[in-house]
Amino acid sequence: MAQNFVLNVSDVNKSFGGLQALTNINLQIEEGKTHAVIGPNGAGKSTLLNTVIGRLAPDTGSVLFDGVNLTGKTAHQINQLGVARVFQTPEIFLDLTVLQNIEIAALAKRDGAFSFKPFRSMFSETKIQQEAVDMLDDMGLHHLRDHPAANLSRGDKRRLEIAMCLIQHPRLLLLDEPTAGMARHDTNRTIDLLQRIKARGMTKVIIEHDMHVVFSLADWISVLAQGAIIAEGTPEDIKGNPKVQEAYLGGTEV
Amino acid sequence: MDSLLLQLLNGLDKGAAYALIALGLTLVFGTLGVVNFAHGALFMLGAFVAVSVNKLLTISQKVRDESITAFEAYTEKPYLEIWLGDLGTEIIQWSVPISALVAIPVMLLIGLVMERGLIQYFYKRTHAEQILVTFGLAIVLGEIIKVFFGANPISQSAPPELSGAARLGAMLGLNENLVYPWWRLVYLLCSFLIVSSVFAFLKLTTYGMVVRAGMADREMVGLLGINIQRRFTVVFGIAAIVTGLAGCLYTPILPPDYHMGMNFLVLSFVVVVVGGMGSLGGAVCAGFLLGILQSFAAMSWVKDIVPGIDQIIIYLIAVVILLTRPRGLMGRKGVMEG
Amino acid sequence: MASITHFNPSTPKRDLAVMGIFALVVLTAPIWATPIGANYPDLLQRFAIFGIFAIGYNLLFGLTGYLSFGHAAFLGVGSYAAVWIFKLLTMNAILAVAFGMLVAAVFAVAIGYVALRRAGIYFAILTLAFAQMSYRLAYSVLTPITNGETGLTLDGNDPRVIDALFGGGGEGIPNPSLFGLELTGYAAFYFCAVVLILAFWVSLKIFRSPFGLKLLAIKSNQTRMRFTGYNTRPYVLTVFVISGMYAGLAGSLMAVTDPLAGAERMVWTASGEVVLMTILGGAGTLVGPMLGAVLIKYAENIFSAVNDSQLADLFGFLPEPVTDLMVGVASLFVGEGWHLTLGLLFMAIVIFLPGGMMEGLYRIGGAIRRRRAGGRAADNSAVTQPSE
Amino acid sequence: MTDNGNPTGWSRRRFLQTGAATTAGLGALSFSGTAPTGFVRNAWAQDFRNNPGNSDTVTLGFNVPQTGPYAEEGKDELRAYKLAVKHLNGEGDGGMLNTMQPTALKGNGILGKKVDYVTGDTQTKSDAARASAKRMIERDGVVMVTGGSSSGVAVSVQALCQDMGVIFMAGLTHANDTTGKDRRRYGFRHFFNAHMSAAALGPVLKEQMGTNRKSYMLVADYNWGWSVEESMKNVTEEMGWETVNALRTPLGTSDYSQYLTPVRDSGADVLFLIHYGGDMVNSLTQAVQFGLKDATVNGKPFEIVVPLYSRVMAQGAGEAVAGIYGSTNWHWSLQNEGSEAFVKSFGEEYGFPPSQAAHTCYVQTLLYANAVESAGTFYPPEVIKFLEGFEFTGMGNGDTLYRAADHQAFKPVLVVKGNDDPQSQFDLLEVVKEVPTEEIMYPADLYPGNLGPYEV
Repeated sequence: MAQNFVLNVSDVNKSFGGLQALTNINLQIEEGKTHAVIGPNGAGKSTLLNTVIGRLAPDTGSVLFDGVNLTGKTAHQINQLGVARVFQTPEIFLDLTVLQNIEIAALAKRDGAFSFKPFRSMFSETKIQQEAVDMLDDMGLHHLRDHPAANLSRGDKRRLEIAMCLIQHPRLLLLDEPTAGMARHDTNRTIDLLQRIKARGMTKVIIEHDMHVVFSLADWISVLAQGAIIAEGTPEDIKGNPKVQEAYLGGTEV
Repeated sequence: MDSLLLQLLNGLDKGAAYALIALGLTLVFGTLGVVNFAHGALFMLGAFVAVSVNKLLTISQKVRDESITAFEAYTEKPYLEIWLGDLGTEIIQWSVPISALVAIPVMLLIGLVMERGLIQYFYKRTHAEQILVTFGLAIVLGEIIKVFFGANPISQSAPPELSGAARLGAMLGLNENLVYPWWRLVYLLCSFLIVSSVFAFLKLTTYGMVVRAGMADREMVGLLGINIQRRFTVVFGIAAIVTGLAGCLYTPILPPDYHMGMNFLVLSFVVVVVGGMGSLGGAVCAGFLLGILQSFAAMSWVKDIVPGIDQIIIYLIAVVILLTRPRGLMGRKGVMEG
Repeated sequence: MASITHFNPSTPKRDLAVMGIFALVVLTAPIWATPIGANYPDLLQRFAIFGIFAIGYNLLFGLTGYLSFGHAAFLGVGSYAAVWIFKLLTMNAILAVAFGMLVAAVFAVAIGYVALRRAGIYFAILTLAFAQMSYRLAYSVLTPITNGETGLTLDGNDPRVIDALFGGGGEGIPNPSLFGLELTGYAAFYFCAVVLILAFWVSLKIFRSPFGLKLLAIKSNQTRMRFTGYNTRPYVLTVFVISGMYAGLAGSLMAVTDPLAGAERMVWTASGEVVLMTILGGAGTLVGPMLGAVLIKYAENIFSAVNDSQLADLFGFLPEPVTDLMVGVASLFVGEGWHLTLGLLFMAIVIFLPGGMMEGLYRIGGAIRRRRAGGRAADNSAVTQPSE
Repeated sequence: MTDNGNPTGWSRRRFLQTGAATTAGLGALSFSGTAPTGFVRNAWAQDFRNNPGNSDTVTLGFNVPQTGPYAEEGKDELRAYKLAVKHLNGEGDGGMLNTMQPTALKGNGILGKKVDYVTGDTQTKSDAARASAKRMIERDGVVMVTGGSSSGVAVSVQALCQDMGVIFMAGLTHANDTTGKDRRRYGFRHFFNAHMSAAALGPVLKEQMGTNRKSYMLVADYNWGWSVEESMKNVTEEMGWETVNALRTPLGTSDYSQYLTPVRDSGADVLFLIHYGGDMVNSLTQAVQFGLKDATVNGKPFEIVVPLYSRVMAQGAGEAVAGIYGSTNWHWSLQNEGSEAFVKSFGEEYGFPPSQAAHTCYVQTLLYANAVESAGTFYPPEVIKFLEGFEFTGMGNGDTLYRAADHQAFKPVLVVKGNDDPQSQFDLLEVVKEVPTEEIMYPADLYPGNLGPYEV
């Protein structure tokens, strides 16, 4: 059963001191699907994400990616297994150019966690450069490629970060509130972008509280409240679920 | 047992000096985020406040020794003694405590000038540039002192009532040989006073609380409409006073020369980092810890077991602590880790 | 499809030109150093040696941003290792240099492995602590190996096993040599110069390599680096060791040009000096550290040697009271006052040229280009200057 | 580097040596202006480094600490050097030029060439000192390097000068090694050393403190400190003293409390502070604060001894030096012809008396100049041969011998005591005894070393 899923989180419990942060979490993420995890602030979304990427060890239960246990693995090992991550505030190389940001990501895919070839020149990395340039084209960032990443707008930074993940062709893309802090215009462009990626069949997990984003993208939604999953289903199911309405959506109109 | 007690006293006394120096540095370095290589120079300047005050008080009438013709040799009688008699002598003898009082406004002024004139432009610059500019400043300050006071150490005496050694052993009914210099006890006491006043200022006054909040989150406090910049200037001034007093009061123990700042610079950084970045308490604790361990490491039997241990003890402790505790004794997360 | 051009203003052609100019400038040093009073072998050797030291330090600090305050320790052990080769085996410089680098590398692996468990200021203090321990022990209890205060020197009674095999030796203390060519005076300078050019070339290659780019990325954002799949620690350790080997190389060259190794080479101010050289010239730039090294060594050796009588000659054309005044003022900054000049120089450069001397050169270059292009380009002057 | 392959040079040098020997005492030797010697000098032009040749000036290199803790001492050395140059060139009152016996110097420079000089900063570091010396030799063409204020610097610069074939006249250096293990053919030391300090102090200490004493030593933890420790132990233990402990202290310690507190408990009644300069200032000041000077142990007054006194410490420690015994190479209050002449011209020039460092540097310069003048050439081997075994007087220390076997000068050593009641701001030390040369003499092979060749 587990082998059908890219990511399989089973019976995960995690507590800090006396506080139960996660209770019996089970998540199965299907190949090629976009799976959203939603929940109010303090529901345990970040804890869940950190457990998935191995930053926190669960008290019980396991996190299997492609059958490999992620617990205790370091960030770079998890990435090399095929999990890429987009952060709440874009984590990019602000001092490097846009193109160099992408190249770094492409090199990680090719060279692995460590390689030392000091006499190879970037000038002769034409394949990597072409790949990176194509990706920038694809993302509509090409006109910015020689600018320091620090000069980019929030939305462009986000797209650059997503581009850095995509060029690695990950098996699983984790997005932590990808539209947080964005203007409406940038949010819409980011949603468009994510929909395009979705069309390519990449597996994604989105942690999000913006319903607009979630309902535009997700194939499947898990609702987290007080450290436990209270509902699961398609966007339609969730919209109509009164438990969710109560715990999360409150009285607001969706 | 007595020797252990004495070494503990030595350690406390050494630690008091380290703690004072480190306290000033950690205010600037751990909280304002400025790598201040001119910190040792502040210590040196404080010491030279004592020298200057002494020189001013002992401006003298010179009586030539006529037996020497090749150059002017003379005996000096300070005008203060001529005018005020025994009171004048008394004042001169108390020049170090007097200079400590003078040092407070003088060091405050030096601190303010330094911060307003130079440091404030470097809050946003890279650490590398902060190092370069403050190191340059330290050299320049040292050289200026050298031009005026020469390169030799200049001895300063404690008041006669406080010099000489206290017969602690006899007082406490212990070994007769248990004696300890009065001035070192005074220094220990003063450092406790200074450290506690700084803590009281930062913890108990609202002004201090704002400063501490600003250390934790500068933007946040800025948003509250409080001029954090000005408060940081004050913090720098306080750091200068604390460090200057440490230097000023240390002069009877260590005759100051223009070079002394550099000798204390590395040490003060080690103490601050071992204490943990951004922690005032950590700096004080680390100062005492290093002082005490350094004293014990100098004991003959310790040196027989590990030759040369007293040469490296400070650094060895630093390595051990930094490897066992990632942020020193009480460091805050995220300060100077990038 | 977009064309492939690298953002970096450098191109293979440009790099070749940089390399060529660098080599030319280094090799012609005896010519251009003459008018500034620096043309004598010892100072030229020092320029080259400290240039290597700073270029190596820049690989660590300029690329990864890790501030090591203990690099002089590697320079020191490089010197000791080289002198021991001279004493025990042979006066051939190649073996001494190789061994010096090897020993420095071993030290760098050991110290780097431990110190790199921490970052930022904690890393800096750890490296400082290791270097200070090395210095203090070398000065005192390790005297049998280091000859303490006096420093390790050659001796007529040294075995020099390999040289003895080939019937070398003989009267007096021999000079280091390169397969029969005695390395003293200008010969030693050219030996150092060739090594410097090689060292610069390696540094250039590292700057332009994917490895170098990854190091820059580590400096920029270590978290992103990890989540992009890189194990960052071995990267930093590798470059730490490389830069330690540069220091060892510099240290062994010091022993080649002057067969002596003293503990004070490892003291913290010596570590501080290379940090200052690098920042002064421009950390992270290719040529900057070299410039910084030259400037500091020039100040140390030339300013300190100017005395009152020379100043009096210099200002002699003025009326006497003016001469006296000028000599009085100028003497504050030279001779015993040369530290003051150095301190003011540090402050001036960092205040007026954030980014170091290279920044100054860029600005001058920019100004010239703008003047050539006429007033039209003036509007674009605000464009940020890319760093190398 | 230097080429000694000129086959004709040797016989000419021989000729000159004989000439020099026969005329040295007369002090009237001058080849200048005569055709054959002009030819001789030209023939030597390639023979040795920095041959002044036909130039009408000759340059000396004064390498002193100008920065760092000994900057003040270096400054005083430089003053003395400038004064020496003045006197050599016939300016000023001539100073010890007038009292030196025998002398070939005439006050017209050296061999008729005007004396010029260059200066450099040793920073009291071997590397910096060698860099500075190399600049003088390679760029400025000096025929002689002199100066320094520590043994590490002296030993390393001396070795360099040997390699480069330039004579080194050491400044202030007190370790036995300088003319012991590390002696060099091209290096000469006028200053006294650790062995002589101990030998001179011994009888005085015995006289003042008796034969039944227990000593405690705090020793600077490096070569110089150890050599003084060894010498002092030998001398004091021979006269019946017991060494309770010799504790080594790190260089540059600012607070000695942890080393001082065990002294009182140890039962020792004499404390040797084997430190120099700033370290000595600190340890002595603090020892006095711990009440050691006023203490009574084993029924005897506690005593502190500092084997090597210097002006840095006498000034820096202030009142603490009162009553403290030590040794020194020279002191300005000495009442002899040479000293008085020197103090007079130095005092009139600068307004205060010279330090022992200034004295030794001044003397070294004159000795070199005289050796050249007497040898009739700047060719170093000839100058060295003249200095080796040279006996002279009138330079402030009485009869002095430059021993050929190790290039150490032997002369009376002063045992001094900190003045209890100074008459002026300079009256810090009081000379207790001038210990005659015989008592401090030791065989040259006591500290075996190899001088190396004359020609390099």
